[in-house]
Amino acid sequence: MRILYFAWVRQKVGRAEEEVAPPPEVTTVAALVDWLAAQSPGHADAFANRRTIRCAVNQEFATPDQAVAAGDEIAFFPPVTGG
Amino acid sequence: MRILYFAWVRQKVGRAEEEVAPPPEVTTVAALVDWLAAQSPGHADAFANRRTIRCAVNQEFATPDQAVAAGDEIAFFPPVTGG
Amino acid sequence: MATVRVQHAAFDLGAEAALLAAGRTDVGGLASFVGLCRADDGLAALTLEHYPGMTERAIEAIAAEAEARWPLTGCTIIHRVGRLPPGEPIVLVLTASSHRAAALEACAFLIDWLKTRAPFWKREEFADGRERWVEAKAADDAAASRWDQT
Amino acid sequence: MATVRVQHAAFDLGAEAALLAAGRTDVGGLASFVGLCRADDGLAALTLEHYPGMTERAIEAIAAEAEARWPLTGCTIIHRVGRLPPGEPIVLVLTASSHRAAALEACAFLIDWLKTRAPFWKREEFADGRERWVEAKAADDAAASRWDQT
Repeated sequence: MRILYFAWVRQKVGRAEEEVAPPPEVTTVAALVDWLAAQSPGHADAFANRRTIRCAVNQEFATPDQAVAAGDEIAFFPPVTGG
Repeated sequence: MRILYFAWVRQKVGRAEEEVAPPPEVTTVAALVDWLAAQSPGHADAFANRRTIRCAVNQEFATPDQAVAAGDEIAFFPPVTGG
Repeated sequence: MATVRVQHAAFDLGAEAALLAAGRTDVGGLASFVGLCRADDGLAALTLEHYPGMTERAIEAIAAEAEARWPLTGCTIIHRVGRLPPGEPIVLVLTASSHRAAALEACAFLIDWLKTRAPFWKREEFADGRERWVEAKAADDAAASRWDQT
Repeated sequence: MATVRVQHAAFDLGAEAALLAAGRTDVGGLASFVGLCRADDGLAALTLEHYPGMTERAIEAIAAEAEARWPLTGCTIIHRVGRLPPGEPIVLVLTASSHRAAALEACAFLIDWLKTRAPFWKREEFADGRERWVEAKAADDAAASRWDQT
């Protein structure tokens, strides 16, 4: 599972991407966030307020209940501010 | 009184402008149209359907009841189609 | 104060837009509309006639109305006259503002009002030699009147 | 099919508009919006970050939605990334249609949706050295959501 971080999520985690292999019970975006938040103080800080975090699974916006699986590209970032 | 004609009003009247001196009872746009329509067959044709004619007095859009006087610049034309 | 020009010559959208932003850092949005001559029904050319003097006054009044309704940092309106074949640009409306909604709304307002309040008339000339004056459209009046309700 | 580009380099509004009209006689209206970097509150520069791959896909999906809603003859969206000082253009949206209302509405729709659905993030850098990430605005969500109601 390839995880990407953008904007202040990237800064708090301290990296732009990582390969992770969470345990089999991590089957949704919400469960993945819980698992990632426990990986380091930086991760915990990045995911402290989950309402400010957005997610994309395989480059499509995703909700917390969306399924995730090995091989997915999963990105976490703040609400977008382009344009 | 200087009269200007545009678009098909100009073509029907057969001229782009003329100086006129209507009698003193011609004090409104509507009365001026009545008087002009009697000046020639071309004028009569141009003013045959008054609902299709628009007017400007001194370069401002005008209604039929608007006052006109010697020295005014008065224009007649179809509804505008620019843009 | 708006820039208003009535001319036969073509205009340069990029250069006019650059002028509205040049040397300033308070412009957040630049909206533009360019109206072009379409080749509908075998149209060979449009000829645009106007009322010199009144046309410029009318466009300046329309621009002043837009500047009163929206906080614009600049506004440019160029309308061509004379004979224009299909594919040629006819009219340019450009609006600049600190805020995108103001620029976009003012641009739409200006083109709607130009179509119903500025003294221009279009004559169509077809490939088969026919000519006719374009008739004013009820749809244009409706588009312009929506700005009365706000 | 829309033209979509994400790039650091500046874009040329006039040249992009000309491309949408070049060689055709069915374009009646060309609408554009350019968003620029303002110098609010002592801003020294914006840095735009994006999600390569997803950004292009998201913009193409937004453009496809506009093409489904309005009869466009063409559409170009260019969004810059990287560090941009005040006065620099950030984003270009260009729409072409036979009808002016379609071009104008699609242009407004595209910029509203771009602001809320394309993965870009802006970091502000101030003259005094402070930096901060721009927060998403409720006003942008409201502007985008008005297109849901139609």
